[in-house]
Amino acid sequence: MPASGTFGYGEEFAELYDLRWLGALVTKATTGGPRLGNGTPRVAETPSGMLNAIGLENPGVEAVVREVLPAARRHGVPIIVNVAGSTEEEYVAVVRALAASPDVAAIELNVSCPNVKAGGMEFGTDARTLFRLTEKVKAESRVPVIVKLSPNVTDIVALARAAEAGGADGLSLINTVVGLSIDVGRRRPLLWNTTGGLSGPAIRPIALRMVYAVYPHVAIPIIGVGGIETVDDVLAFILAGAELVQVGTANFRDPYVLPRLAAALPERLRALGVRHIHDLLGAAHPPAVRGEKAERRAAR
Amino acid sequence: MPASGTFGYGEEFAELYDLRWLGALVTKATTGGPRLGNGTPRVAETPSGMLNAIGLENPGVEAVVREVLPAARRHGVPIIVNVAGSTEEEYVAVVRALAASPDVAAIELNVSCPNVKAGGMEFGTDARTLFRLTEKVKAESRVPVIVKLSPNVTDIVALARAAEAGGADGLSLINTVVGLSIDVGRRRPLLWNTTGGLSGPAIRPIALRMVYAVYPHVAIPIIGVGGIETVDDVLAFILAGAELVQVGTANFRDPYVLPRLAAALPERLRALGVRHIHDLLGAAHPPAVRGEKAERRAAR
Amino acid sequence: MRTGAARIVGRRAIGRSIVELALAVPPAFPEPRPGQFVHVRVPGDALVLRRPLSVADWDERERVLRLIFRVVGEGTARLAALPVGAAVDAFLPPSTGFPLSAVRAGETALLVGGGLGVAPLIFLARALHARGVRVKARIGFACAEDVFGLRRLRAVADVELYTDDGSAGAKGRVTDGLGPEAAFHAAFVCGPVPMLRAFQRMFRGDGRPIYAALEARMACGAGACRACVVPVAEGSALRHRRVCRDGPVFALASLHVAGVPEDGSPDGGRGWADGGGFV
Amino acid sequence: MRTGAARIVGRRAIGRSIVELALAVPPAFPEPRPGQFVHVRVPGDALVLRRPLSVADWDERERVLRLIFRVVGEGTARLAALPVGAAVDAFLPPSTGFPLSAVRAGETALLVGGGLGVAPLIFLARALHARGVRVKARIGFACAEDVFGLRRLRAVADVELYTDDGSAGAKGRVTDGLGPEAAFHAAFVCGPVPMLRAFQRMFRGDGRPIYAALEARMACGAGACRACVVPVAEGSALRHRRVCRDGPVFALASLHVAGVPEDGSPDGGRGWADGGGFV
Ligand SMILES: Cc1cc2nc3c(=O)[nH]c(=O)nc-3n(C[C@H](O)[C@H](O)[C@H](O)COP(=O)(O)OP(=O)(O)OC[C@H]3O[C@@H](n4cnc5c(N)ncnc54)[C@H](O)[C@@H]3O)c2cc1C
Ligand SMILES: Cc1cc2nc3c(=O)[nH]c(=O)nc-3n(C[C@H](O)[C@H](O)[C@H](O)COP(=O)(O)OP(=O)(O)OC[C@H]3O[C@@H](n4cnc5c(N)ncnc54)[C@H](O)[C@@H]3O)c2cc1C
Ligand SMILES: Cc1cc2nc3c(=O)[nH]c(=O)nc-3n(C[C@H](O)[C@H](O)[C@H](O)COP(=O)(O)O)c2cc1C
Ligand SMILES: Cc1cc2nc3c(=O)[nH]c(=O)nc-3n(C[C@H](O)[C@H](O)[C@H](O)COP(=O)(O)O)c2cc1C
Ligand code: FES
Ligand code: FES
Repeated sequence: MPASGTFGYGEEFAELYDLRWLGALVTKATTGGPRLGNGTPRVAETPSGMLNAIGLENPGVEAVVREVLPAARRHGVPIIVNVAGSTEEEYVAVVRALAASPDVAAIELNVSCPNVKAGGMEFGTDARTLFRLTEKVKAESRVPVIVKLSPNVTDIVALARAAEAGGADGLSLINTVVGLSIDVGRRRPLLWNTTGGLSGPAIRPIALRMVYAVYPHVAIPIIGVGGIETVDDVLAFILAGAELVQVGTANFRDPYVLPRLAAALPERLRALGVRHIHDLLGAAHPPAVRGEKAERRAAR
Repeated sequence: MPASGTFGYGEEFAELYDLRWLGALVTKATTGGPRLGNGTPRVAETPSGMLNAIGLENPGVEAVVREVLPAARRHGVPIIVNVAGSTEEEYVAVVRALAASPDVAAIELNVSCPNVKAGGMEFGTDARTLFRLTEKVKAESRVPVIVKLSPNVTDIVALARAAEAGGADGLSLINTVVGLSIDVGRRRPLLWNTTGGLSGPAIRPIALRMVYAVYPHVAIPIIGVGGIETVDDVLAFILAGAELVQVGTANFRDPYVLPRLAAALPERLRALGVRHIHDLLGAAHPPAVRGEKAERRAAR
Repeated sequence: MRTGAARIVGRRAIGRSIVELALAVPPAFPEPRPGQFVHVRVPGDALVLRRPLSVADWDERERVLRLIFRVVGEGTARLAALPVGAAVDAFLPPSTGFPLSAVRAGETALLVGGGLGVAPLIFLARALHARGVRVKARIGFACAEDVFGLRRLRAVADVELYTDDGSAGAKGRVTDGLGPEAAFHAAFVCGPVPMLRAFQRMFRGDGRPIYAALEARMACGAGACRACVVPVAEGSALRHRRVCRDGPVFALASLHVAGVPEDGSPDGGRGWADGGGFV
Repeated sequence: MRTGAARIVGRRAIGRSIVELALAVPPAFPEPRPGQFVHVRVPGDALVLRRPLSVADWDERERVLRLIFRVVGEGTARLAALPVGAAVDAFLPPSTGFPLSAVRAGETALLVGGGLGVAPLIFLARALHARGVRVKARIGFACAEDVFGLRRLRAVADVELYTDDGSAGAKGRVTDGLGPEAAFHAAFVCGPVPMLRAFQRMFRGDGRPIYAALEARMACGAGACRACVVPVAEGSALRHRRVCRDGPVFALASLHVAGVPEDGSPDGGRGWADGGGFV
């Protein structure tokens, strides 16, 4: 499935290919009121990656429920709405508003957007705050809640556990890594917002590490995201413990990357002698870890 | 100057060019006793970067003081010894042993090596621990102590301040970012040590962000390190607030990168119309920040 | 398929680091319109973003598309280094382009372009001329060496050439001597920020349709990521419009320029949105 | 300068995805010795590490160095795609190489190589032959398609060829029928882990000098980073030795193989250190 923020509401990519190929469509972040977002430039290229500081531009949850989601529904693919906010109240209000929509298959709680001044990031860096937020949001939601974690933390496992304890139905790992690009000629940060979120292949080892680190410690499914471009990247995330994956930045270099990956997967599995992709889930962990994980999942 | 761990003790590069070109020579990490380090593979390539998990292999401080440093002295360049340990006692013992050597120009405290199981990393992720460690080490050292921080933290500024409060004479920013690479064919982590430290151009935006974030909050000099390959990369770090820079991974792609950078710098400054490189120090910050910084430095 | 392996069938160096590439596009590639751009994948595995380049001309019989660009960084340098015969993955987003219907047969269109901003005007001039529109073009460059498109423009338009140093055409800027009294039914402008700003000031309140083509740093180029927005006035409201999809051509009067610094864009070819300080 | 812009002066495909490159090196480039490798910078800006490749042959008059390698990943694929005339930045670390002095004129050297491990043996065989050493070579490949170096080796050595499927030479492995009774004064071995291990078992306690060339994942290739170590017995102590500088050739008996899994290296050409599980 596409990663939030790189695929809009599917509209534009639906012109290129049939979205029913996709496992789900993840929308860009939705906030309480409409937001204009940051000034420009909002993106910068970096080695094997990019920075973005869009700043949560979106029409606000009301317009999303009224206009955007009903339009997106016709793509025939389950819609996961990415939710962001500056305060706990905003998150809760957005989720409550979404509960009224028949078009939402799941909520992805973006507690990790580094590009907004107030809040946003903080929810994803403190375990206690995250636990509370997840609990409140769960109480309001009619659909599964996936918590999307920030990599900009000392201890990702603590945050993953907090989200699970708060009732999360899944985890997305990872959002972007805070980075900076300098315009040497103009002697100033290249992005209007100064810093931005690093994504793309450059962060793939970081994302893999976090999926691998969290896998033994939670029972809920993990969605791997960060720098995926090829079928082997997908498999690396599965081997590290992700049940699903999202593709973000790669959509920019190749707008057809998602159907291409879906098409290439079966052949690659055959070449590797893998009968079912599930056989690879978490298979890069030592047997003892896999055993404990099975118990943890069974106990849930 | 070269970054620790990528340049050995200078021996090998001294065969390629005159090391007096360099500002200083930073050794690989020195610990109390000799260490064999990790098993192999110890390195893996990633997009625009690499992972390493050498595991602090070194002959131990005694041999370093007795044999290695006297030999390295003949390169005619100040030697900064990178120091690591598993316990506070080990750090202190190493620094004490180094105090006996006439060949040490400064100490770089590696509180951020992610590749050792016990300790190492922890010292670089908790502000209180880091403060104490810095204080103890300072008390033992006859030479300036530079603290090299880990990027694997939620709040780099808090750690920078802790090091400064503990008496650090400078900060190196950043060490490697923890990452993982999976060998899809063999269904296991590629590195013997499972995870490794990500370095190279991929992490440059992260390093720049951390230098930029720390600059307003400390008075001591910052040494920028992370993904530097070109003269413009050097200037970006200076603009972000680094007084000096280190080059690590780039030595692998081009063993002559350091003299090449030194040679190319003056021309690039001329082309940019910069009279002295000092005019660029921190120049990417808003004027208000630069003003405050000047006061902070004057007050020191 | 809006994207596909185009093939380089021509390659020409123009002046100082400006290159013209002719790309033969595959059958499924849609027909470009003047003012549209292609989002080009560049060789170089560390470069994750495509590069937007205006369609400078289009030969519908040969299905050959021309790009004219300046080498400013890694991406354009790599594109410029490709040999004839090489494949280039070009994506044509469904952007709006120049509204040809703003001017009718027999009427006069004024085309004003500076530097690389002249590129899309070549295609536009030929398209307008083909519809029977009288085309007047004012084009400006830094110096004689940088001049391109002159012959092709002269074939379909009445051209005034300017250079900053007077080494070709008149010494001066394309906006010199231009004012509300200029005779045209519609104008189309493409160039660096200071030029666009001068134009906007000059024709403030002028009722005639004036369109400007903008640049912006892009990621998707397809309308999905909102990297490339510019603030556009719609009635009394200010809305963000995507240069890649709602543009790159906008009504000049609707563009909100308040936040753009008067000293303009120090690095030449840079566009509006790159001026910073919006919102 | 131990590194410099070598130029590709020859390029040849061998069997399934094996390529031979001939590189003319610049005057300042030092003379390579058998068993040494060049650390080659590969095109591709996202690839930050060089690739170690054995010097398969060296023509001192023409100053041309030959590499024979299998395309296994991104780096070798890019190297293989370079056209004749392209520049290649090759670095010759001062590694030890094969100790030619281990065998004297008139004595017999046994060279045993499997797969790409045959590459450095070509250079070695020629050098030994030039010193008056009698060279016997046993070389093995997966199948006839993969065979290389046969002609060049036959010119200077007595060659026994093996293939796994018997499609060329004898069906079997280079170690088949080999044992302590084999007649040689010194042996030089290069090949995948299982082969080296079989050799070590076979000649345990044999007093004759036997050398093995190893592979290891490298970063600097120059001895500075300690990425490439192997455990080597020195007396009763086990020390880490750098394949790039203390090797790539080691006395076979000194190599510590305890930790290497008996099932060996599933991906063929991979070397010793890549077996994992050391220390
Ligand atoms: C709609 C549109 C049409 C354009 N048409 C032309 C044209 O016909 N001829 C021409 O010479 N140039 C044109 N440009 C500008 C051209 O896209 C940039 O010069 C080019 O992207 C620079 O890439 P680079 O890798 O060489 O530079 P770098 O500075 O290395 O690029 C780094 C990143 O910044 C982006 N970037 C840098 N400068 C610009 C810019 N001015 N506008 C947008 N993105 C930028 C790049 O796309 C890339 O993502 C156009 C831009 C837009 C938005
Ligand atoms: C001293 C020495 C001599 C060698 N000589 C030859 C030779 O003559 N012919 C030949 O075909 N191969 C040789 N190899 C192996 C060759 O270096 C690898 O096949 C090559 O580096 C793979 O690069 P890649 O980008 O295609 O593969 P990738 O798997 O994409 O490479 C990723 C990274 O892993 C490293 N790597 C992968 N496989 C190996 C390996 N087997 N050994 C060391 N590093 C590896 C690469 O260098 C790179 O850093 C030699 C290796 C060593 C150490
Ligand atoms: C332009 C852009 C916009 C993004 N917007 C959002 C967002 O609105 N909400 C969110 O949770 N993540 C957002 N992300 C993060 C991605 O969903 C993803 O987590 C990250 O980019 C890493 O994946 P990738 O390397 O495949 O891009 C955005 C990323 C990009 C590049
Ligand atoms: C192979 C290798 C070994 C390293 N060893 C050390 C070390 O011993 N001590 C230390 O503080 N940093 C060590 N580092 C980190 C570097 O000094 C540097 O902080 C990091 O690589 C980022 O810089 P770069 O991107 O220029 O390589 C090592 C890095 C590499 C690649
Ligand atoms: S570049 Fe993505 S919306 Fe325009
Ligand atoms: S590769 Fe660096 S020491 Fe061998």
